[in-house]
Amino acid sequence: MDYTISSVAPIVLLPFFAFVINAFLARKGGKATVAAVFLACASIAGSSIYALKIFKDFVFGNYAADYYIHKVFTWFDLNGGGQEFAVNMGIYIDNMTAVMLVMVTVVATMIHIFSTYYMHHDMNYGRNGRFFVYMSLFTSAMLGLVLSDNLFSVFIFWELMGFCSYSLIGHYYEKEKTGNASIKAFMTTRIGDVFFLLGIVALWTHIGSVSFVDLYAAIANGAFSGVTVLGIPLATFCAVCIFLGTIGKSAQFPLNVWLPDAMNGPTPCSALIHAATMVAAGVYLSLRIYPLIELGNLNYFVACIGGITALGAATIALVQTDFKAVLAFSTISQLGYMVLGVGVGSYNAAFMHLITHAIFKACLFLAAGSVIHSLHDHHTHEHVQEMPRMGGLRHKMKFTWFAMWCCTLAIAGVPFFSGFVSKDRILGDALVMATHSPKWIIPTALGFIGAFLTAFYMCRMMFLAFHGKPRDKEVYDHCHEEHFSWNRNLPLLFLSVFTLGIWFSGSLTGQGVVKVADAHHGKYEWFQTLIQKPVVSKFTTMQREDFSGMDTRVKNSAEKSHYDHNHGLNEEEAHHVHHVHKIGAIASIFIALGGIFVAAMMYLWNKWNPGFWVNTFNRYYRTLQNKYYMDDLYIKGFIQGLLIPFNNLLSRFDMGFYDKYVVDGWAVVVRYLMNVSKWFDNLFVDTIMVDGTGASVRFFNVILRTIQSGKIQFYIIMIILVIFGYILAL
Amino acid sequence: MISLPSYLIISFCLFIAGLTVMIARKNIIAMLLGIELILNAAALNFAAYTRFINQNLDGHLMSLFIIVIAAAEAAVGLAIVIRFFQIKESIHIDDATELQS
Amino acid sequence: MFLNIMFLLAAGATIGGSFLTATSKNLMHACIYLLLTLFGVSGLYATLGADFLAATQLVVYAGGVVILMLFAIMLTGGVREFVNKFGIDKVASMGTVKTYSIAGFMVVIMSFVIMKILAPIFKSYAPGELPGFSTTVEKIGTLLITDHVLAFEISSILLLGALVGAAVISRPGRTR
Amino acid sequence: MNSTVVSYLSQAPGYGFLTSKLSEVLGFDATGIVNFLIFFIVTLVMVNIMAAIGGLGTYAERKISADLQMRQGPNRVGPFGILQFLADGVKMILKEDIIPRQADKFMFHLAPFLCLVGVFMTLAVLPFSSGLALTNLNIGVFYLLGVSSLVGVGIFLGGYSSNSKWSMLGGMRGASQIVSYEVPVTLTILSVVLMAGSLSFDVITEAQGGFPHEWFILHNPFTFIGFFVLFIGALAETNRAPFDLPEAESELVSGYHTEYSGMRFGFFALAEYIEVFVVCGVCAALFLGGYKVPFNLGTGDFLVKAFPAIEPMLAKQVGNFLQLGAFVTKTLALYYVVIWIRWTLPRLRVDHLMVLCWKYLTPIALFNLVGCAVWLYAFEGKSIWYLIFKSGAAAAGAHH
Amino acid sequence: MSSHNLDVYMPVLILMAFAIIMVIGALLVGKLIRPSNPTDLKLTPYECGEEPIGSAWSNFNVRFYVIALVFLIFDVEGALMFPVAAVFKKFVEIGEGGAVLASFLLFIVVLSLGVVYCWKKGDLDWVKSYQVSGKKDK
Repeated sequence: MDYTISSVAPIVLLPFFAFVINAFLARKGGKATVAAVFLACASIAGSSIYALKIFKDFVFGNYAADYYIHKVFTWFDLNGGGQEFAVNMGIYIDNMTAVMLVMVTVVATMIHIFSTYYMHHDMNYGRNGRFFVYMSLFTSAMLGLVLSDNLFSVFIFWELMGFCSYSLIGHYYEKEKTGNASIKAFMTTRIGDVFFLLGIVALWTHIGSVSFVDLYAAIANGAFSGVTVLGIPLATFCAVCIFLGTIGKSAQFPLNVWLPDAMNGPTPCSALIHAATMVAAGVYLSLRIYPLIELGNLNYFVACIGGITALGAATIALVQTDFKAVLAFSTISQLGYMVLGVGVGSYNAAFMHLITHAIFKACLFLAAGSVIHSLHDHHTHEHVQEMPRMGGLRHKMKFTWFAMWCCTLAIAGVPFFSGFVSKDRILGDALVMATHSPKWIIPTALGFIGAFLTAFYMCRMMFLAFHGKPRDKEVYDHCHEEHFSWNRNLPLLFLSVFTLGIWFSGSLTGQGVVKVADAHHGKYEWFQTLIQKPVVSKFTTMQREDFSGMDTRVKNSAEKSHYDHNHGLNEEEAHHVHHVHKIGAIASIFIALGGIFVAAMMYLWNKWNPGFWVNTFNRYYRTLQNKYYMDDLYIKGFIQGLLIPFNNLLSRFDMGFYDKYVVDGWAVVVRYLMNVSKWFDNLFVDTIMVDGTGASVRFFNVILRTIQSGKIQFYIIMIILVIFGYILAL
Repeated sequence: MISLPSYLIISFCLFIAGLTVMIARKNIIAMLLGIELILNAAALNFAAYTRFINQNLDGHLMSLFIIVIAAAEAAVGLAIVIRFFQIKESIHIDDATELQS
Repeated sequence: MFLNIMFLLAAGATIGGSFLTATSKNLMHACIYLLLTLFGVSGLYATLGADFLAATQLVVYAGGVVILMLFAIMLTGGVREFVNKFGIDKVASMGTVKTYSIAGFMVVIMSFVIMKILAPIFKSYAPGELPGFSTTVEKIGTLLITDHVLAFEISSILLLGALVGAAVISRPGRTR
Repeated sequence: MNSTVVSYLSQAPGYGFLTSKLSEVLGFDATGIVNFLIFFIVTLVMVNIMAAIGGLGTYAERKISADLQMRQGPNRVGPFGILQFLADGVKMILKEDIIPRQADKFMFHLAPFLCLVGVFMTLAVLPFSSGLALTNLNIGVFYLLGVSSLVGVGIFLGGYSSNSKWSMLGGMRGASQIVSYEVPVTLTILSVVLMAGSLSFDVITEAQGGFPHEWFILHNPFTFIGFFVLFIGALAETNRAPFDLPEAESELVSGYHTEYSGMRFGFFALAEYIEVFVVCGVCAALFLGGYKVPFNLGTGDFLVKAFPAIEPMLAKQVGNFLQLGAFVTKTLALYYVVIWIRWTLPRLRVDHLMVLCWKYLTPIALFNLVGCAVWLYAFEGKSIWYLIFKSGAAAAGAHH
Repeated sequence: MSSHNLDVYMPVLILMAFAIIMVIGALLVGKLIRPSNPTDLKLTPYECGEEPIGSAWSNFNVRFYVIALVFLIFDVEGALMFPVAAVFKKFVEIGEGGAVLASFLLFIVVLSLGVVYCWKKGDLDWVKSYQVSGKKDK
């Protein structure tokens, strides 16, 4: 199996072509818009076919688990200062890429299909065509990021995604708070991106290349040892900077304020961008640079960020009443879990949680979208998203109810669901670290408490929205009955099927359905067998392969690497790890069930009165409702304290100096020049040039007129004579 | 007998016939026939050189595209002729004296 | 042996057909002679080992172009030019002294030209050992999607333009 | 991959002997002459058989129609009236040959030639068996398309030249109908070529198997639709009912051969019947496995296994006869279906004809083409049965 | 890709010759034995007994031309697609199928655009072609 550009490029190019075409087509409205929508769906479905082929080749083909394909072409080469200074672009495909490709394409396809249902109103005005345009662009950018082999192209696609998210959040631009939300999201992520770029530049200057392969090779060769930037070791510096990019993109603790406001966009774009793919891209990046994080021993920092985010977002989610806000905060908290997994070094589990979370969170958002769309009041055009006004909706919308319960159980970490499989292994690894050194107890504890709260608030949302008595009668009444419309329910049901744990790995006993054969050692779950930490010692040489060239490595002899039960630990270590994992699993099971039970006591059976708790801890309640006053802090401290005075200073300089002297002075000069040119014009141009041209034309047309008789045959004869003369003249 | 010059002479005769038709006929469709003959002569030359001079098949591809272009040209040209006939009630070449009907 | 016979037949068909095409008064007959010429050319392709070109010649010309020509001739009043509907001066004929003189003139000129071009070739042409015939379809297909893929796609665009343009032009009832 | 009947017979012991003898006698290499003789003889035989089949086609048509309409049909001449077609031929030769005064004489003579030449030239590539294909061009399918389009020209000229209104209309209809239905036929054949990866009938047939599930018609859903598109298109290209617009007796008196009489008319009819046989053969070769016989009996190896002493050429011969039987059986079955359709379905109206071609068959054929391409790319050209079996095996837990 | 000599074209010529010989022979044989007494009435074209008025070679409907036009375009596209189709399988086998599939499908799409256009403009439907061209905005 070897890929050239031809078999990989369509994955990115199909949605991109759809974007290019729809950019002209989609705003026309009417049939053109419908065609544009169809084109968007078809293109992403087509690229999913290609992605599935790559997935099949990688996962079921008989190749080593660390087999990868790396093809490079030189984008531009500016030979600065004698040293070779080329910017290379390329593709890097390994098992992680293959799985990621399939996840992105399939989820995006489902969400596109759902969007045809959700965005169907005022489709004819073509404004929702714009939505599909940006969705296509976003999808192609995300796929390009997944496929790209170096941090620089990652950064390009990263910014492209940021732009798409900006314009999709601002889709209903006539509302003021929507516009503000989009600007907020853009600006907040910029902070992270600046640092990301800084990290890239630092790597470039010291290593000379930014591709992952070269990065691993440099780590293996010890190129980082002893190099320092501003007194900080290079590895730490780069890792921190790039990880700050991750923090900005996947809304980790200090920069998490943009994601809740991002929910002002249409729900499908929240599902695709702010739940499934873009925010996960940050975690994907930090997984790609994981050896760098390890080298700069940032694990504890990363883990603490993740834990704090997980717990903080979960606590905020406790008190939200908006339907989508709860999901937004749960997204932040789940991303926190992934980052925690990265921190505690459970590479496999973090990536698995990325995939599982992408699937069930996309499904959750789609379900929320279908709820909101059914509650949408076509006369007042108000979006009913407040949970207190819902309730008892399960009688009206059965499919949504079912799909949402599947995903809720998954995210709450109930056994036999995908969320449990991944989250439990993250927490288990965290627990292992905690048993090693006490300082790791803090992130571990944060993670476990967060797990409890997750189960609680998700079930609270379910009970409030779908169970019990309908609280707001007229909302309940004009909620239309749900029938099986395929473009609404097919994505829900399809995605909710994949919230089961058996697809990914053994739920409790380690017996999944999808297995890959190891030539010698029987069959194992594909996920644990295939996704491995990059072993940097394999990348000792920086090797490039041309796009056209076929892969030279011997692949037939390569086979699935032996699935190591002990994950490279010695015997009693492995036994210890298994033991702790058991404990963690049992603990998280009880925690999840406990959270569900408490939620049920409060909101289903109404045994315990939530109001009592609210009154008791009133101050904390308000703190939570105001999201720890983080927005106010940023606005007061950062913007009003820092940016606005600076802005005034600049304006004063502009008025006082620039306008007065530079602009007006230039005007005077121009007046003088104009006089000169006027004189020149009158004298020279008019008299000589213009009239002279006329005269010459009049002279020549007298001659040329004679040749042009209207007869074609005459022309042909002329041509022949000319050719004749030409050849005789040769 | 089968050699490059013979093929070239044949295509030369084709070309001359087509040229004569194009020059001497006043009927537009007849002139289109002449064009077809000329294009065939060119394509035949390409094939002959491919066979006798260098054996790579780009010449065949050239002939293939010549055939394609000839077909397109015939389609459009005949359509124009038909339009012209509907307007002018004639397909005489010298009746095409105006740029618009 | 057989190759020579085939070549002679094809060459005869080509030259005779082209001559008759040029000289026949009746447009329909001219069209049929054109068909004969095209058959001869496809036979010549076959003798050159270009089997795919020969078949393409048959399909495109015999199937498409000639039928189109016949339809167009019928559509523009067929051979009614004899009927003298358009006035005597518009009879399309080859018979006059003028036309033959033009043709002879052309022949002289072109033969000069061709001799000028071809003389070096004829002089320097040494019939070497020709390779055996082999099928060209696979090679042509490979070239079409590797080296000449752009021409392949652009020709589709060209044909699309031809189709749309011709359909628009020949659509009835736009004026008059 | 160049299995003409000569290259087949040249394996026989007599061939070398004959060649060497003739070379001695004539003094130069006589291979070409021997090849020419073989070709000449085989072609002569085949042309006569084809003429007989054309004649018998009329007889079969009348018999089958009589059968469908519960009549007797021809039963006077010969046993069961089987010699009827000879009587018809004799009658046609004896009829007076009338050429209308204001007809275009040259083309009036030319039209039957074109039809008959077009039909006969298609016989050259028809694969009767692995040995008995007259010639096996590498461009077989494409050659067939090109040559068969001569018939359209012939019909048009036949209609045009006899300067009569009925003939004119018939010829016009015939030509436009034939060219229209050539489009879906071409696209469908293209999808088959896609599946087999070659244009030569030999390869296309060898790409299929003896059993129905190995035929292209059951290869995947698209080819299954494609077969019917091809069959309908073939019906229309041969002007058979329900597409016999050009010779619609009830509207145009007899269509493009209204003015033709005697043997000239006979040639039109003969060409039509032979062409029906040819297109049935093409359908069989492209979609129904052609001359393939189950269990590879066609190669004759089973005889060699059974009696090792047997002459290998003889074994091959037996296999060839089996293959010939298979091919002719499939073809004649389709022939019967054609006649059956003719006497079952009413004639279409001309606008219905065009609508059927351009708005149903052509889009379906395009869809098939795209579907076949995607299928070939997605499943590496595996047939649907293979996929089902593999998935079943995978579900049963077989190793991947 | 096997090499072959041109004997494969022999049967084609032989068949062509046979067809011509067959017609000529039959007509010659017929000429000896068949009667030939043409009368004035026999030689007029048959129009169900009516007296034929004028020549049949009058110009006819333009829709025939449009149909032949679309056919010609399809024919040429087919001629271009056949070799690609013939090698498509080999390219799939060496794993290069993606690009070939893409270009092939692009070709087919561009081809079908023309048909869609003619369909929409009503050039393909036999009866209404005049009315439709009259009012395109229907």
